[in-house]
Amino acid sequence: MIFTAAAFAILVTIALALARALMGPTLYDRILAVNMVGTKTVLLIAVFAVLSGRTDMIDIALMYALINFIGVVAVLKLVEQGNFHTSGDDDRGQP
Amino acid sequence: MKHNLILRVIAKYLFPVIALFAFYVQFHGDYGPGGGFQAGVILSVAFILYTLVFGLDTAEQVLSPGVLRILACTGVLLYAGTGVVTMLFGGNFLDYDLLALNPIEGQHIGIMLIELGVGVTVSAIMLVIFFAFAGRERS
Amino acid sequence: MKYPVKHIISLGVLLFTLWLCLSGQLNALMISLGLASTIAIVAITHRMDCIDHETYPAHMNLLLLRFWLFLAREIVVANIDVIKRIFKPGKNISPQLFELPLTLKSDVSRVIYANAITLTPGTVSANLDRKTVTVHTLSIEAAQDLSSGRMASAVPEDYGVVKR
Amino acid sequence: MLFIEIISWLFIVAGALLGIAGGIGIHRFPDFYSRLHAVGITDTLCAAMFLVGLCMQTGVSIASLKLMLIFIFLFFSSPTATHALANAALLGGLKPELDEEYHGHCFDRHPD
Repeated sequence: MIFTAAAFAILVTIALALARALMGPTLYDRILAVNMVGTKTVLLIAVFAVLSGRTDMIDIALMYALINFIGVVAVLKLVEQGNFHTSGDDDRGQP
Repeated sequence: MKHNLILRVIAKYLFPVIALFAFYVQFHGDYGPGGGFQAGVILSVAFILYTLVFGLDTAEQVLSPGVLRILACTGVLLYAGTGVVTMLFGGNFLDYDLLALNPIEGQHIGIMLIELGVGVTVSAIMLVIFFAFAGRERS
Repeated sequence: MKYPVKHIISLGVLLFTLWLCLSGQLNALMISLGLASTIAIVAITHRMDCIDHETYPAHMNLLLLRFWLFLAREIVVANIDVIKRIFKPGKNISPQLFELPLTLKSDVSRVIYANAITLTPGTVSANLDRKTVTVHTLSIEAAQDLSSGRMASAVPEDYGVVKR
Repeated sequence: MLFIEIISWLFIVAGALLGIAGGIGIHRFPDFYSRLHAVGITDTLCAAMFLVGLCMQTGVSIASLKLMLIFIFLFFSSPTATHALANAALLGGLKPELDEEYHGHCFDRHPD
Protein backbone atom coordinates (compact mmCIF):
# COMPACT_ATOMS: atom_id res chain seq x y z
CA MET A 1 0.00 0.00 0.00
CA ILE A 2 2.59 2.51 1.12
CA PHE A 3 4.86 1.33 -1.68
CA THR A 4 2.17 1.85 -4.26
CA ALA A 5 1.71 5.40 -2.99
CA ALA A 6 5.48 5.98 -3.13
CA ALA A 7 5.70 4.63 -6.67
CA PHE A 8 2.79 6.86 -7.66
CA ALA A 9 4.52 9.91 -6.14
CA ILE A 10 7.68 9.11 -8.11
CA LEU A 11 5.62 8.81 -11.28
CA VAL A 12 4.07 12.23 -10.60
CA THR A 13 7.56 13.69 -10.19
CA ILE A 14 8.66 12.08 -13.44
CA ALA A 15 5.61 13.58 -15.17
CA LEU A 16 6.49 17.05 -13.85
CA ALA A 17 10.09 16.64 -15.03
CA LEU A 18 8.92 15.41 -18.44
CA ALA A 19 6.69 18.47 -18.76
CA ARG A 20 9.75 20.64 -18.10
CA ALA A 21 11.72 18.63 -20.65
CA LEU A 22 9.04 19.28 -23.26
CA MET A 23 8.55 22.97 -22.39
CA GLY A 24 12.10 23.87 -21.37
CA PRO A 25 13.10 27.08 -23.09
CA THR A 26 16.78 26.19 -23.41
CA LEU A 27 18.60 22.99 -24.26
CA TYR A 28 20.14 22.85 -20.78
CA ASP A 29 16.69 22.80 -19.18
CA ARG A 30 15.85 19.74 -21.18
CA ILE A 31 19.06 17.94 -20.22
CA LEU A 32 18.45 18.86 -16.58
CA ALA A 33 14.93 17.43 -16.72
CA VAL A 34 16.12 14.24 -18.40
CA ASN A 35 18.80 13.82 -15.73
CA MET A 36 16.10 14.18 -13.08
CA VAL A 37 13.94 11.58 -14.82
CA GLY A 38 16.91 9.21 -14.75
CA THR A 39 17.50 9.68 -11.02
CA LYS A 40 13.80 9.16 -10.30
CA THR A 41 13.80 6.01 -12.43
CA VAL A 42 16.58 4.57 -10.28
CA LEU A 43 14.43 5.17 -7.20
CA LEU A 44 11.37 3.72 -8.95
CA ILE A 45 13.20 0.51 -9.82
CA ALA A 46 14.51 0.23 -6.25
CA VAL A 47 11.03 0.75 -4.79
CA PHE A 48 9.57 -1.77 -7.21
CA ALA A 49 12.27 -4.32 -6.36
CA VAL A 50 11.52 -4.10 -2.64
CA LEU A 51 7.77 -3.96 -3.30
CA SER A 52 7.73 -7.17 -5.32
CA GLY A 53 10.31 -8.88 -3.11
CA ARG A 54 12.62 -9.56 -6.05
CA THR A 55 15.73 -7.93 -4.61
CA ASP A 56 17.81 -9.05 -7.60
CA MET A 57 16.32 -6.11 -9.44
CA ILE A 58 18.36 -3.69 -7.30
CA ASP A 59 21.27 -4.60 -9.60
CA ILE A 60 19.27 -3.11 -12.45
CA ALA A 61 18.78 0.11 -10.47
CA LEU A 62 22.52 0.33 -9.85
CA MET A 63 23.21 -0.22 -13.54
CA TYR A 64 20.67 2.41 -14.49
CA ALA A 65 22.41 4.91 -12.20
CA LEU A 66 25.74 4.22 -13.95
CA ILE A 67 24.33 4.52 -17.46
CA ASN A 68 22.34 7.67 -16.59
CA PHE A 69 25.44 9.49 -15.33
CA ILE A 70 27.55 8.53 -18.31
CA GLY A 71 24.74 9.40 -20.71
CA VAL A 72 24.46 12.90 -19.27
CA VAL A 73 28.23 13.36 -19.49
CA ALA A 74 28.23 12.20 -23.11
CA VAL A 75 25.36 14.53 -24.10
CA LEU A 76 27.08 17.47 -22.40
CA LYS A 77 30.33 16.71 -24.17
CA LEU A 78 28.54 16.63 -27.51
CA VAL A 79 26.75 19.92 -26.74
CA GLU A 80 29.87 21.65 -25.50
CA GLN A 81 32.45 20.49 -28.03
CA GLY A 82 30.45 19.10 -30.93
CA ASN A 83 32.57 15.96 -31.14
CA PHE A 84 33.77 13.07 -29.02
CA HIS A 85 37.45 12.85 -29.80
CA THR A 86 39.05 15.96 -28.28
CA SER A 87 40.13 15.58 -24.72
CA GLY A 88 39.67 19.22 -23.74
CA ASP A 89 42.15 18.59 -21.02
CA ASP A 90 45.46 20.32 -21.64
CA ASP A 91 47.09 20.17 -18.23
CA ARG A 92 46.97 16.48 -17.50
CA GLY A 93 49.82 15.15 -15.43
CA GLN A 94 50.99 18.46 -14.07
CA PRO A 95 50.89 18.90 -10.32
CA MET B 1 34.79 19.54 -20.65
CA LYS B 2 37.75 21.89 -20.88
CA HIS B 3 39.80 21.79 -17.68
CA ASN B 4 36.98 20.08 -15.88
CA LEU B 5 38.83 19.01 -12.77
CA ILE B 6 35.79 17.55 -11.00
CA LEU B 7 34.87 15.30 -13.86
CA ARG B 8 38.45 14.08 -14.16
CA VAL B 9 38.84 13.19 -10.49
CA ILE B 10 35.39 11.58 -10.25
CA ALA B 11 35.99 9.56 -13.43
CA LYS B 12 39.21 8.24 -11.90
CA TYR B 13 37.26 7.12 -8.84
CA LEU B 14 34.37 5.66 -10.78
CA PHE B 15 36.23 3.68 -13.44
CA PRO B 16 37.34 0.77 -11.18
CA VAL B 17 33.91 0.60 -9.55
CA ILE B 18 32.04 0.41 -12.86
CA ALA B 19 34.48 -2.16 -14.23
CA LEU B 20 34.10 -4.29 -11.09
CA PHE B 21 30.33 -4.12 -11.45
CA ALA B 22 30.70 -5.32 -15.03
CA PHE B 23 32.72 -8.34 -13.90
CA TYR B 24 30.14 -9.04 -11.18
CA VAL B 25 27.32 -9.03 -13.74
CA GLN B 26 29.43 -11.26 -15.99
CA PHE B 27 30.00 -14.01 -13.46
CA HIS B 28 26.66 -13.93 -11.66
CA GLY B 29 24.45 -14.58 -14.66
CA ASP B 30 23.06 -17.73 -13.06
CA TYR B 31 22.27 -16.11 -9.68
CA GLY B 32 20.59 -12.86 -10.74
CA PRO B 33 19.83 -10.69 -13.73
CA GLY B 34 22.85 -10.39 -15.97
CA GLY B 35 25.06 -12.33 -18.29
CA GLY B 36 27.59 -11.78 -20.98
CA PHE B 37 25.83 -9.17 -23.10
CA GLN B 38 25.00 -6.81 -20.23
CA ALA B 39 28.44 -7.21 -18.70
CA GLY B 40 30.10 -6.42 -22.02
CA VAL B 41 28.03 -3.26 -22.39
CA ILE B 42 28.82 -2.08 -18.84
CA LEU B 43 32.54 -2.69 -19.29
CA SER B 44 32.57 -0.80 -22.56
CA VAL B 45 30.60 2.02 -20.89
CA ALA B 46 33.37 2.32 -18.29
CA PHE B 47 35.89 2.76 -21.11
CA ILE B 48 33.58 5.22 -22.86
CA LEU B 49 33.52 7.35 -19.69
CA TYR B 50 37.33 7.29 -19.68
CA THR B 51 37.37 8.27 -23.38
CA LEU B 52 34.90 11.12 -22.85
CA VAL B 53 36.92 12.62 -20.03
CA PHE B 54 40.49 11.99 -21.15
CA GLY B 55 40.11 12.06 -24.93
CA LEU B 56 40.25 9.52 -27.70
CA ASP B 57 44.02 9.60 -28.11
CA THR B 58 44.66 8.65 -24.49
CA ALA B 59 42.08 5.88 -24.66
CA GLU B 60 43.63 4.47 -27.80
CA GLN B 61 47.00 4.38 -26.07
CA VAL B 62 45.48 2.25 -23.33
CA LEU B 63 43.47 -0.02 -25.63
CA SER B 64 44.65 0.11 -29.21
CA PRO B 65 42.16 -0.75 -32.00
CA GLY B 66 44.29 -3.71 -33.00
CA VAL B 67 43.98 -5.26 -29.56
CA LEU B 68 40.24 -4.63 -29.68
CA ARG B 69 39.88 -6.47 -32.98
CA ILE B 70 41.86 -9.42 -31.62
CA LEU B 71 39.65 -9.46 -28.50
CA ALA B 72 36.47 -9.42 -30.58
CA CYS B 73 37.71 -12.43 -32.57
CA THR B 74 38.82 -14.20 -29.38
CA GLY B 75 35.31 -14.01 -27.97
CA VAL B 76 33.73 -15.53 -31.05
CA LEU B 77 36.43 -18.21 -31.15
CA LEU B 78 35.77 -19.05 -27.50
CA TYR B 79 32.06 -19.43 -28.24
CA ALA B 80 32.56 -21.53 -31.35
CA GLY B 81 35.46 -23.43 -29.84
CA THR B 82 33.31 -24.60 -26.92
CA GLY B 83 30.79 -25.90 -29.42
CA VAL B 84 33.42 -27.65 -31.50
CA VAL B 85 35.01 -29.25 -28.44
CA THR B 86 31.66 -30.75 -27.47
CA MET B 87 31.34 -32.07 -31.02
CA LEU B 88 34.81 -33.61 -30.74
CA PHE B 89 33.61 -35.36 -27.58
CA GLY B 90 30.90 -36.97 -29.67
CA GLY B 91 27.88 -34.79 -28.92
CA ASN B 92 25.97 -32.06 -30.73
CA PHE B 93 27.15 -28.46 -31.14
CA LEU B 94 27.16 -26.83 -27.65
CA ASP B 95 26.20 -30.07 -25.92
CA TYR B 96 27.50 -28.95 -22.52
CA ASP B 97 26.88 -32.24 -20.72
CA LEU B 98 30.04 -33.74 -22.17
CA LEU B 99 32.42 -31.03 -20.92
CA ALA B 100 32.89 -32.76 -17.55
CA LEU B 101 32.23 -36.16 -16.08
CA ASN B 102 29.14 -34.89 -14.29
CA PRO B 103 26.48 -33.38 -16.66
CA ILE B 104 25.52 -30.62 -14.16
CA GLU B 105 29.15 -29.63 -13.76
CA GLY B 106 29.57 -29.71 -17.52
CA GLN B 107 26.62 -27.39 -18.07
CA HIS B 108 28.01 -24.97 -15.47
CA ILE B 109 31.41 -24.81 -17.19
CA GLY B 110 29.85 -24.59 -20.64
CA ILE B 111 27.54 -21.67 -19.76
CA MET B 112 30.39 -19.82 -18.10
CA LEU B 113 32.67 -20.18 -21.14
CA ILE B 114 29.91 -19.15 -23.54
CA GLU B 115 29.02 -16.10 -21.45
CA LEU B 116 32.69 -15.13 -21.24
CA GLY B 117 32.95 -15.30 -25.02
CA VAL B 118 29.83 -13.18 -25.45
CA GLY B 119 31.04 -10.62 -22.91
CA VAL B 120 34.49 -10.21 -24.49
CA THR B 121 33.05 -9.87 -27.99
CA VAL B 122 30.31 -7.44 -27.03
CA SER B 123 32.59 -5.10 -25.11
CA ALA B 124 35.24 -5.13 -27.83
CA ILE B 125 32.73 -4.54 -30.64
CA MET B 126 30.99 -1.74 -28.69
CA LEU B 127 34.34 -0.01 -28.22
CA VAL B 128 35.31 -0.50 -31.87
CA ILE B 129 32.03 1.11 -32.95
CA PHE B 130 32.40 3.95 -30.43
CA PHE B 131 35.99 4.66 -31.44
CA ALA B 132 34.98 4.61 -35.10
CA PHE B 133 32.18 7.13 -34.50
CA ALA B 134 34.22 9.32 -32.17
CA GLY B 135 37.22 9.45 -34.48
CA ARG B 136 35.15 10.18 -37.60
CA GLU B 137 35.84 13.93 -37.72
CA ARG B 138 39.47 13.61 -36.69
CA SER B 139 40.79 14.54 -40.16
CA MET C 1 57.05 0.97 -10.19
CA LYS C 2 55.42 4.25 -11.07
CA TYR C 3 53.27 4.58 -7.97
CA PRO C 4 53.68 3.54 -4.34
CA VAL C 5 52.75 -0.10 -3.79
CA LYS C 6 50.43 0.76 -0.92
CA HIS C 7 48.15 2.72 -3.25
CA ILE C 8 47.81 -0.30 -5.51
CA ILE C 9 47.21 -2.66 -2.61
CA SER C 10 44.62 -0.40 -1.01
CA LEU C 11 42.74 -0.09 -4.30
CA GLY C 12 42.80 -3.89 -4.64
CA VAL C 13 41.52 -4.42 -1.09
CA LEU C 14 38.73 -1.89 -1.66
CA LEU C 15 37.66 -3.55 -4.90
CA PHE C 16 37.68 -7.02 -3.40
CA THR C 17 35.56 -5.84 -0.46
CA LEU C 18 33.15 -4.35 -2.97
CA TRP C 19 33.03 -7.67 -4.81
CA LEU C 20 32.15 -9.51 -1.59
CA CYS C 21 29.43 -6.95 -0.83
CA LEU C 22 27.94 -7.33 -4.31
CA SER C 23 28.27 -11.08 -4.66
CA GLY C 24 27.30 -12.58 -1.31
CA GLN C 25 28.35 -15.99 -2.70
CA LEU C 26 31.11 -17.41 -0.55
CA ASN C 27 32.11 -20.52 -2.52
CA ALA C 28 35.63 -21.06 -3.82
CA LEU C 29 34.77 -20.46 -7.49
CA MET C 30 33.22 -17.04 -6.92
CA ILE C 31 35.97 -15.87 -4.59
CA SER C 32 38.67 -16.89 -7.07
CA LEU C 33 36.77 -15.18 -9.90
CA GLY C 34 36.54 -12.08 -7.69
CA LEU C 35 40.27 -12.12 -7.07
CA ALA C 36 40.92 -12.50 -10.81
CA SER C 37 38.58 -9.58 -11.60
CA THR C 38 40.23 -7.41 -8.97
CA ILE C 39 43.69 -8.11 -10.33
CA ALA C 40 42.53 -7.44 -13.91
CA ILE C 41 40.95 -4.11 -12.96
CA VAL C 42 43.97 -2.98 -10.94
CA ALA C 43 46.17 -3.84 -13.94
CA ILE C 44 43.97 -1.84 -16.34
CA THR C 45 43.78 1.08 -13.91
CA HIS C 46 47.55 1.03 -13.53
CA ARG C 47 47.90 1.08 -17.30
CA MET C 48 45.54 4.05 -17.48
CA ASP C 49 47.73 6.08 -15.06
CA CYS C 50 44.76 6.35 -12.74
CA ILE C 51 46.38 5.15 -9.53
CA ASP C 52 47.86 8.30 -8.10
CA HIS C 53 47.23 10.16 -4.90
CA GLU C 54 43.78 11.04 -6.21
CA THR C 55 42.67 7.41 -6.23
CA TYR C 56 44.21 6.49 -2.91
CA PRO C 57 41.21 5.17 -1.00
CA ALA C 58 42.92 4.74 2.36
CA HIS C 59 42.22 8.40 3.00
CA MET C 60 38.78 7.52 4.29
CA ASN C 61 39.89 8.59 7.72
CA LEU C 62 38.26 10.20 10.70
CA LEU C 63 38.63 13.71 9.30
CA LEU C 64 36.57 12.84 6.25
CA LEU C 65 33.94 11.10 8.37
CA ARG C 66 33.54 14.25 10.46
CA PHE C 67 33.18 16.27 7.27
CA TRP C 68 30.46 13.94 6.01
CA LEU C 69 28.49 14.34 9.23
CA PHE C 70 28.84 18.12 8.90
CA LEU C 71 27.73 17.89 5.26
CA ALA C 72 24.67 15.76 6.10
CA ARG C 73 23.47 18.41 8.55
CA GLU C 74 24.10 21.18 6.00
CA ILE C 75 22.15 19.28 3.33
CA VAL C 76 19.11 18.87 5.56
CA VAL C 77 19.10 22.54 6.60
CA ALA C 78 19.57 23.74 3.01
CA ASN C 79 16.79 21.45 1.74
CA ILE C 80 14.31 22.89 4.22
CA ASP C 81 15.31 26.41 3.18
CA VAL C 82 14.85 25.72 -0.54
CA ILE C 83 11.47 24.00 0.02
CA LYS C 84 10.27 27.04 1.96
CA ARG C 85 11.30 29.21 -0.97
CA ILE C 86 9.47 26.98 -3.46
CA PHE C 87 6.18 27.29 -1.61
CA LYS C 88 6.50 30.95 -0.61
CA PRO C 89 4.20 33.02 -2.85
CA GLY C 90 5.44 36.06 -4.72
CA LYS C 91 9.11 36.96 -5.13
CA ASN C 92 10.89 34.23 -3.28
CA ILE C 93 14.46 34.07 -4.59
CA SER C 94 17.36 36.46 -5.08
CA PRO C 95 19.89 34.64 -7.28
CA GLN C 96 23.58 35.51 -7.09
CA LEU C 97 26.55 34.54 -9.25
CA PHE C 98 29.98 35.28 -7.87
CA GLU C 99 33.54 34.00 -7.63
CA LEU C 100 34.78 32.59 -4.38
CA PRO C 101 38.54 32.53 -3.78
CA LEU C 102 39.97 29.15 -2.85
CA THR C 103 42.55 28.52 -0.19
CA LEU C 104 42.60 24.72 -0.53
CA LYS C 105 45.84 23.33 -1.91
CA SER C 106 45.28 19.87 -3.35
CA ASP C 107 43.06 18.95 -6.29
CA VAL C 108 41.02 16.44 -4.32
CA SER C 109 40.20 18.95 -1.57
CA ARG C 110 39.01 21.41 -4.16
CA VAL C 111 36.87 18.76 -5.85
CA ILE C 112 35.38 17.74 -2.50
CA TYR C 113 34.65 21.39 -1.69
CA ALA C 114 33.01 22.05 -5.08
CA ASN C 115 30.94 18.87 -4.85
CA ALA C 116 29.87 19.76 -1.31
CA ILE C 117 28.75 23.17 -2.58
CA THR C 118 26.73 21.46 -5.31
CA LEU C 119 25.28 18.87 -2.94
CA THR C 120 23.75 21.48 -0.65
CA PRO C 121 20.66 22.73 -2.50
CA GLY C 122 20.62 26.48 -2.86
CA THR C 123 24.25 26.64 -3.97
CA VAL C 124 25.73 25.23 -7.19
CA SER C 125 29.36 25.43 -8.24
CA ALA C 126 29.45 26.34 -11.90
CA ASN C 127 33.16 26.55 -12.61
CA LEU C 128 36.28 25.43 -10.79
CA ASP C 129 39.83 26.50 -11.50
CA ARG C 130 43.03 26.72 -9.52
CA LYS C 131 42.33 29.95 -7.68
CA THR C 132 38.55 30.40 -7.59
CA VAL C 133 35.25 28.61 -7.74
CA THR C 134 32.26 30.27 -9.45
CA VAL C 135 29.12 29.76 -7.42
CA HIS C 136 25.46 30.35 -8.24
CA THR C 137 23.30 30.69 -5.15
CA LEU C 138 19.55 30.92 -4.79
CA SER C 139 19.55 33.53 -2.03
CA ILE C 140 21.68 36.29 -0.60
CA GLU C 141 21.84 34.47 2.74
CA ALA C 142 23.37 31.37 1.17
CA ALA C 143 25.91 33.57 -0.62
CA GLN C 144 26.90 35.27 2.63
CA ASP C 145 27.15 31.93 4.37
CA LEU C 146 29.53 30.62 1.69
CA SER C 147 31.60 33.81 1.73
CA SER C 148 32.11 33.44 5.46
CA GLY C 149 34.19 30.33 4.67
CA ARG C 150 32.42 28.09 7.18
CA MET C 151 32.20 25.17 4.77
CA ALA C 152 35.67 25.67 3.30
CA SER C 153 37.25 25.37 6.73
CA ALA C 154 35.43 22.08 7.33
CA VAL C 155 36.93 20.40 4.23
CA PRO C 156 39.90 18.19 5.17
CA GLU C 157 42.82 20.31 4.02
CA ASP C 158 45.71 17.89 3.73
CA TYR C 159 43.62 15.26 2.01
CA GLY C 160 45.64 13.57 -0.69
CA VAL C 161 48.57 15.95 -0.83
CA VAL C 162 51.62 13.97 -1.89
CA LYS C 163 54.55 14.23 0.47
CA ARG C 164 57.49 15.14 -1.70
CA MET D 1 9.31 -4.77 14.32
CA LEU D 2 6.24 -2.60 13.87
CA PHE D 3 8.25 0.35 15.15
CA ILE D 4 10.87 -0.06 12.41
CA GLU D 5 8.10 -0.47 9.81
CA ILE D 6 6.49 2.81 10.86
CA ILE D 7 9.82 4.66 10.83
CA SER D 8 10.63 3.36 7.35
CA TRP D 9 7.16 4.37 6.09
CA LEU D 10 7.77 7.86 7.47
CA PHE D 11 11.07 8.02 5.57
CA ILE D 12 9.48 6.86 2.32
CA VAL D 13 6.55 9.28 2.61
CA ALA D 14 8.98 12.13 3.33
CA GLY D 15 10.99 11.13 0.26
CA ALA D 16 7.87 11.08 -1.90
CA LEU D 17 6.79 14.53 -0.68
CA LEU D 18 10.29 15.93 -1.25
CA GLY D 19 10.28 14.53 -4.78
CA ILE D 20 6.98 16.21 -5.59
CA ALA D 21 8.25 19.46 -4.02
CA GLY D 22 11.29 19.34 -6.30
CA GLY D 23 9.02 18.61 -9.27
CA ILE D 24 6.94 21.68 -8.46
CA GLY D 25 10.15 23.64 -7.93
CA ILE D 26 11.39 23.15 -11.48
CA HIS D 27 8.15 24.78 -12.65
CA ARG D 28 8.13 27.59 -10.10
CA PHE D 29 11.65 28.90 -10.58
CA PRO D 30 12.21 31.33 -13.42
CA ASP D 31 15.51 30.39 -15.07
CA PHE D 32 17.80 27.44 -15.67
CA TYR D 33 20.28 28.17 -12.88
CA SER D 34 17.62 28.40 -10.18
CA ARG D 35 16.00 25.20 -11.44
CA LEU D 36 19.29 23.45 -10.72
CA HIS D 37 18.59 24.02 -7.02
CA ALA D 38 15.14 22.45 -7.25
CA VAL D 39 16.64 19.38 -8.88
CA GLY D 40 19.22 19.41 -6.09
CA ILE D 41 16.44 18.61 -3.61
CA THR D 42 15.34 15.52 -5.48
CA ASP D 43 18.93 14.41 -5.98
CA THR D 44 20.00 14.66 -2.36
CA LEU D 45 17.48 14.45 0.45
CA CYS D 46 14.69 12.78 -1.54
CA ALA D 47 16.96 9.97 -2.76
CA ALA D 48 18.48 9.61 0.70
CA MET D 49 15.06 9.32 2.36
CA PHE D 50 13.87 6.71 -0.12
CA LEU D 51 16.98 4.58 0.09
CA VAL D 52 17.18 4.71 3.90
CA GLY D 53 13.51 3.75 4.12
CA LEU D 54 13.99 0.84 1.73
CA CYS D 55 17.09 -0.26 3.66
CA MET D 56 14.99 -0.49 6.81
CA GLN D 57 12.45 -2.61 4.94
CA THR D 58 15.00 -5.14 3.67
CA GLY D 59 16.87 -5.43 6.97
CA VAL D 60 20.49 -6.59 7.16
CA SER D 61 21.11 -8.39 3.88
CA ILE D 62 22.88 -8.15 0.55
CA ALA D 63 19.95 -6.10 -0.77
CA SER D 64 20.44 -3.35 1.80
CA LEU D 65 24.18 -3.31 1.06
CA LYS D 66 23.35 -2.77 -2.62
CA LEU D 67 20.93 0.00 -1.71
CA MET D 68 23.73 1.68 0.26
CA LEU D 69 25.94 1.29 -2.80
CA ILE D 70 23.35 3.07 -4.97
CA PHE D 71 23.23 5.80 -2.31
CA ILE D 72 27.02 6.26 -2.34
CA PHE D 73 27.12 6.21 -6.13
CA LEU D 74 24.36 8.81 -6.43
CA PHE D 75 26.17 11.04 -3.95
CA PHE D 76 29.31 10.94 -6.08
CA SER D 77 27.68 11.22 -9.49
CA SER D 78 24.75 13.59 -9.07
CA PRO D 79 26.75 16.67 -7.97
CA THR D 80 29.25 15.90 -10.72
CA ALA D 81 26.50 15.81 -13.34
CA THR D 82 24.94 19.00 -11.95
CA HIS D 83 28.30 20.77 -11.94
CA ALA D 84 29.05 19.64 -15.50
CA LEU D 85 25.64 20.90 -16.60
CA ALA D 86 26.07 24.28 -14.90
CA ASN D 87 29.58 24.57 -16.29
CA ALA D 88 28.41 23.76 -19.82
CA ALA D 89 25.63 26.35 -19.56
CA LEU D 90 27.97 29.01 -18.17
CA LEU D 91 30.63 28.41 -20.83
CA GLY D 92 27.91 28.13 -23.45
CA GLY D 93 26.93 31.71 -22.74
CA LEU D 94 23.60 31.24 -20.97
CA LYS D 95 23.11 34.34 -18.81
CA PRO D 96 21.53 33.85 -15.38
CA GLU D 97 18.73 36.12 -14.18
CA LEU D 98 20.42 37.77 -11.23
CA ASP D 99 18.88 39.84 -8.51
CA GLU D 100 19.45 43.49 -9.49
CA GLU D 101 19.37 44.83 -5.98
CA TYR D 102 22.17 42.70 -4.61
CA HIS D 103 24.15 42.10 -7.79
CA GLY D 104 27.86 42.25 -7.16
CA HIS D 105 27.34 42.39 -3.46
CA CYS D 106 29.60 39.51 -2.68
CA PHE D 107 32.54 40.29 -4.93
CA ASP D 108 34.42 42.60 -2.57
CA ARG D 109 33.58 41.00 0.72
CA HIS D 110 36.20 38.30 0.84
CA PRO D 111 38.71 38.45 3.66
CA ASP D 112 41.44 37.44 1.23
